[in-house]
Amino acid sequence: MKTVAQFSIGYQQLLDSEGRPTGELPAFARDADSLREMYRVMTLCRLFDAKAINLQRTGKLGTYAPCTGHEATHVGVGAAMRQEDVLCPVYREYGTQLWRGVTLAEIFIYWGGDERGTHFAVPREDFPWCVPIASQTPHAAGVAMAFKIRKQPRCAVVYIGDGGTSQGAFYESLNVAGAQALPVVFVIVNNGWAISVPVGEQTAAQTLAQKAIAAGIPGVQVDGNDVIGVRDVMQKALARARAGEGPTVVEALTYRLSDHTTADDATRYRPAGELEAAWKLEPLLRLRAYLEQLGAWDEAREKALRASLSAEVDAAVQVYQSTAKPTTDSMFDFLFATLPDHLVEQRETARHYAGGHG
Amino acid sequence: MKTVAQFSIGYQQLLDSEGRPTGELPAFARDADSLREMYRVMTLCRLFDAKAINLQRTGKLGTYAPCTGHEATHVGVGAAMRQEDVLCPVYREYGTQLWRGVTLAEIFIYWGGDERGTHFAVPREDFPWCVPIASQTPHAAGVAMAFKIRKQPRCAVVYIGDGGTSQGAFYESLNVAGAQALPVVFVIVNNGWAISVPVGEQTAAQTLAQKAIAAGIPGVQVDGNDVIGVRDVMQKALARARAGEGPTVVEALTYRLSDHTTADDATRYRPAGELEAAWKLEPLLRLRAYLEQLGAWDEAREKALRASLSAEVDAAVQVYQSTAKPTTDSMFDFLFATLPDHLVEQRETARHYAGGHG
Amino acid sequence: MAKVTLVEAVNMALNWELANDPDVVLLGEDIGKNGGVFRATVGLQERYGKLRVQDSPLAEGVIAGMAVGLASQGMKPVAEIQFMGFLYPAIDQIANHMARMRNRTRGRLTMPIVVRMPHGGGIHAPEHHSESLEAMLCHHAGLRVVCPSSPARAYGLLLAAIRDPDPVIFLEPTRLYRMTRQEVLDDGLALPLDTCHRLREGEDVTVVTWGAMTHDVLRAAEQLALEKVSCDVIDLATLSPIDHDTILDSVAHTGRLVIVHEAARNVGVGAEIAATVAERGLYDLHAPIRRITGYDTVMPYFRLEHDYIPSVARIADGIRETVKT
Amino acid sequence: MAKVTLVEAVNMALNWELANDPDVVLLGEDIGKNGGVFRATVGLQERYGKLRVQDSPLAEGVIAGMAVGLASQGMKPVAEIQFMGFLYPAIDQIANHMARMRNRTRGRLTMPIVVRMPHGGGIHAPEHHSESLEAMLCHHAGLRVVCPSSPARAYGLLLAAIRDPDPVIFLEPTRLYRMTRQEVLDDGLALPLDTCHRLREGEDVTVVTWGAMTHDVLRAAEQLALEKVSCDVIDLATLSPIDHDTILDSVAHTGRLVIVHEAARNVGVGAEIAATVAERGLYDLHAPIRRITGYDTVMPYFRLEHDYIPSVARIADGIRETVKT
Ligand SMILES: Cc1ncc(C[n+]2csc(CCOP(=O)(O)OP(=O)(O)O)c2C)c(N)n1
Ligand SMILES: Cc1ncc(C[n+]2csc(CCOP(=O)(O)OP(=O)(O)O)c2C)c(N)n1
Ligand SMILES: [Mg+2]
Ligand SMILES: [Mg+2]
Repeated sequence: MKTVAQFSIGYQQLLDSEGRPTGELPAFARDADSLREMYRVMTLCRLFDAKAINLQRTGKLGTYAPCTGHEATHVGVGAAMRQEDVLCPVYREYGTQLWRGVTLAEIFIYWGGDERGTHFAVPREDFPWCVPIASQTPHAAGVAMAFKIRKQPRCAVVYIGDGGTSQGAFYESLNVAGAQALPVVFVIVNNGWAISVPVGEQTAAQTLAQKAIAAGIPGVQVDGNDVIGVRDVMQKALARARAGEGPTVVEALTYRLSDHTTADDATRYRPAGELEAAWKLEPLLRLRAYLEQLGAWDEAREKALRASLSAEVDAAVQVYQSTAKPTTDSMFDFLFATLPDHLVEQRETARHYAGGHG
Repeated sequence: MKTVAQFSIGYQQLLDSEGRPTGELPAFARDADSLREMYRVMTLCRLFDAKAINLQRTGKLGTYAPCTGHEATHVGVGAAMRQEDVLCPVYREYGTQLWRGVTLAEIFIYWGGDERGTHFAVPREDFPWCVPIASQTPHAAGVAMAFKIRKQPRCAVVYIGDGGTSQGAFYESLNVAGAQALPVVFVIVNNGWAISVPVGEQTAAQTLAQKAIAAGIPGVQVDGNDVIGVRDVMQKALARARAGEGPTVVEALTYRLSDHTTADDATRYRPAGELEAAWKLEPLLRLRAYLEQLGAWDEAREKALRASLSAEVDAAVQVYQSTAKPTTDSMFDFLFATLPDHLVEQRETARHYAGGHG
Repeated sequence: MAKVTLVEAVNMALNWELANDPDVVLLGEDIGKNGGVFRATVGLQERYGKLRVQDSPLAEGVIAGMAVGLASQGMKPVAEIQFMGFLYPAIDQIANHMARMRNRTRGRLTMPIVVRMPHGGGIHAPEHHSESLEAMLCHHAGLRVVCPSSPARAYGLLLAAIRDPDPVIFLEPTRLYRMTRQEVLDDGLALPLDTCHRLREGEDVTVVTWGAMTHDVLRAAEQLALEKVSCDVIDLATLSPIDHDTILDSVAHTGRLVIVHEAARNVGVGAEIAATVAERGLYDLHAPIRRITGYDTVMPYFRLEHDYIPSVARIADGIRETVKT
Repeated sequence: MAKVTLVEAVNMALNWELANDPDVVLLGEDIGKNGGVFRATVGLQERYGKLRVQDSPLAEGVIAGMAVGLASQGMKPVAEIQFMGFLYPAIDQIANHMARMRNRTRGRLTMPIVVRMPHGGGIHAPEHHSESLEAMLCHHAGLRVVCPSSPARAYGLLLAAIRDPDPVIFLEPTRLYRMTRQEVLDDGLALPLDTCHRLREGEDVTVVTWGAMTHDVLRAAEQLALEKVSCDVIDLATLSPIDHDTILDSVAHTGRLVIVHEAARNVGVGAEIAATVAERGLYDLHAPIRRITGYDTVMPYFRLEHDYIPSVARIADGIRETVKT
């Protein structure tokens, strides 16, 4: 049988698990300020996460999807993007969002069950969190198509989880992005689990990056706990997209160090040993080790950073907790540009019973 | 960057376009009876198709999807299957269906706008035609899962077109079939066009067989105008599936020698030269040439065959045309195992106005 | 002024907006070189190029989902679903995103989208090509659902739909695509949404209908006029939100209400009209409300489709009965 | 006899059928080792193995579509959709295949399928986790739609649903999953489908409702009883086909009808009930019909969800008004 097509999937790791460079690093990795900024946002994610889980446990927040373990992937992606690019997130990529200007308070407000959390002051054009798995992927294709039509040198970046790669919408979006050479990068965050289903039961594919092959576009794996590796791979993919060369699939290999959400209990299904092993590879330690090798970090800086970030988180909690309940009018007032007549009466009824709880 | 996975797509052609073997042929290709039977059904398809188009043009049949050009793919697949396997067709794979026992009259009755055409006397468990593109693919996965649960050595075979490979349902089905190692073979009939969209605009993938890689399953291309090549590839894929080794994707490269359906006019969008070139590769000539090389065919046999098949087609037209219009009751009587009360009244109303045409 | 069919009127409206608004972009299956399976987009790709009139891959979910992405950037996508029975793969995007994005983001990202599709049966097409699924769409808040009943209304309502800042589902009755011709001025003037149209004035009974059924209702009304039964025929036009006031006013006048639609009866749009009158106009009713609709069965294959779609005879009988009561 | 919650009753029914019918197979996301996000399937994979209680890949379309394939082979799949807001990717399979296959093949391939899913809000969940989309399902012929209102009814109706030879959509009210306990005998006895249940007898007004709202309606009815208003409370139970006769009988007795549901009002199931009474029971009505429902907005994020779901106060006021008229 004649061979008519051949493909391969590459894997990139620029910092090993001890924080040692595996070879020559990109320019930004020699810029201590830039590295410290990444480290700052990664640490912010970690502290924010703990606080959010705590608020949920004490009844002050709704169900929350933690991000612990994903910080390098999320921040690496954010750092590679330009502000004028557009992000289509799933629900736990706070690192990217914080990098781009979403505020801690907005995140709290969202998980507190209030649409106002999605009204990002910055970045105005980013999509809000997207709960129906994979349904965000065609949005990114559409955004990218708008950039292409208008000849703007901008890119869309869209996240999806390992579980999300089972949804048809994901493949459809890869395919259209390939067929129309759209400026979009698909970031698969392979954190090993989709709630209780391990990636090995989700698919027979050895890598998730190879999903790209179905669409005739490049796919690459990166160590998702290596923020330098992630940022580098993303920068290249974005440069390709911006140059009109089309989409790329990036699979970031990381691990969900938390329960799926605060409504989940991973001990029911996840081997304890796996979690323990994963903690050894977690991304903050790695970047810190590298920073220390550069002489750009020490315990004093660490302490100061954590103190200032904790204060930042506490301040956001304040803002969140002092945000008054939305009015019942707000159920109606954003549905259409102008409220149709029949809803005026319903809005009155809702006002009348406002605050009622049965 | 380290390479972590490699893939290749093979292509098989056993008879070249002149009907000459490209190498050693499988056993069945030396069995003249078996070859003649394939040729018979392929020729039947061709004659049937012409008759159906003619009936439609003269107002005696509804919109019809022709199969001319696809005969080798359809018959090759049918010949490779066992009777106890289950077929999930799209809408134009008559060759496979006829091989399996669907009758010409059933096909006419279906395209004549009558559900009774799907009540196959044989094969009882095959799916009827499936119009919503790609929605048949999970059915095949479910059928295969039933075989797996019941430990039956049976397979499901499901068709999809090149256009159909853009639908999410297709990838979802590949993925679940791979993840659960289901006994199912996906046959992509790449006939170059999805109505007016050429495959090159449908996807950036160089081959459609490589869609399999996304699901971690084998994919292979075959010359879909070479019935021996198709049957051979399918037999191997089915043997794999039956042995519990999971699914395969087979891409058959053929060409739609007709309009999409009788409601379509391909001259609007399709370069004439392309069609002309494709006629040179059409599958009947090729098998006939090979049969003649074997000394197993001649002009006399051809004439006799065509005469007998024409009579067969005419007889089916008779059956079709003498099939009385279904009763209005038939709208109601097959909806549920037992008719709910509220429909009894509606059934009465329908009876009352039966035959009314506004 | 040219006499045009409904499908030509659709083409005219699309052409007008493409010419006059650079943000308008068309996407759908076979809408480019082929001009759409019903020829609604014929000539437009040639005129406006492959980026503004795009052949989409065969995936309704992507068509609707990309429309969401395009709209978030301020473009005005007009998406075509080839037949209404193929709407289902797009419904997640329509219900979970198009209908919600403005509300979800408190007005930050808006969805000025039109999703066009053929509606209803009667053209001898295969299974899934003759569906009437408006009820499912109307139930979802955040959407407008519009269905024209003539070439002129198709032109004016489609312009309005494209210009509307919110998502509009635009249902084009297949039976009407080429049924009649009408003079339609290509003047870029939109008709108002959210309002019914009175097709015929009458005293004895209010008959509410939409889309292709308007023609059958009018024929029944003509027959009945010979019997001195006078029908107030209302074309709903915007199926959601419904202009209940016009209907209630008419019922206040006639005292009787018949609703005619092609879709299945159970939990159909007719039920909403009947329910609202039973709530807000009960005391005006001199007779039970009557719905004359498709049966609560699957739309049959085409040999029986005219036994499924309410016929002029069935409509006329129903109105007669109602007027007698 | 154990006192069980509704979700435990669901688990009991699933367990009974798995034990007694080898053709029953469960599929869905996280239903295996994890036992389902609401714990409805806890312990079942352990007991019946990975083939009969399958974790599906994350794709509702595949879950529903494989159910169609399994059913065509005579198996009885019970599929779980994790939340009703995630039903949309499965709706093509449900509407275009499950609901139609028996009819399409003239009875050759049948679809003894149950699709279970949580229904409704009130549990402080994120967006898309609190939807009430029964109207869209009920409109599609060929499906049964069932919604229990107590543990015992969940047990009996789910058994009936699994044993039914046709597809049944089984809606499990999330608010009720753990709200109350009830003694439920694990005796494998099914309850009948297609029939309402009278929850409380009364003279002054018929109140029809279903699912979680039954509890709020009963509380309102208790309050009203103190005011000497007596409510005939009917739990619809099977939402399609509707047992209209029971409702009409009650309305014939009380002369008044209030319908309460959590879903949006426009083209909801309440409209069908109202329309049918306006057709077949008009002369029995002493007052306008009233619907007390969710608003025609998107289900809000959870800080406002109790402002969306009809409250006991709103229900009581509505009934009071109706009785006064
Ligand atoms: C369409 C849809 N189905 C089901 C769910 C319920 N659900 C929420 S998250 C999740 C698992 C997602 O896994 P993955 O894609 O790997 O993302 P991760 O949570 O690991 O980041 C599921 C099943 C959903 N949100 N949307
Ligand atoms: C979900 C869906 N969308 C659209 C259609 C309309 N349609 C019928 S056939 C077809 C093209 C199919 O092309 P392909 O899959 O290549 O199959 P072929 O007709 O070439 O055999 C389209 C768009 C459909 N049947 N189903
Ligand atoms: Mg995951
Ligand atoms: Mg094709």
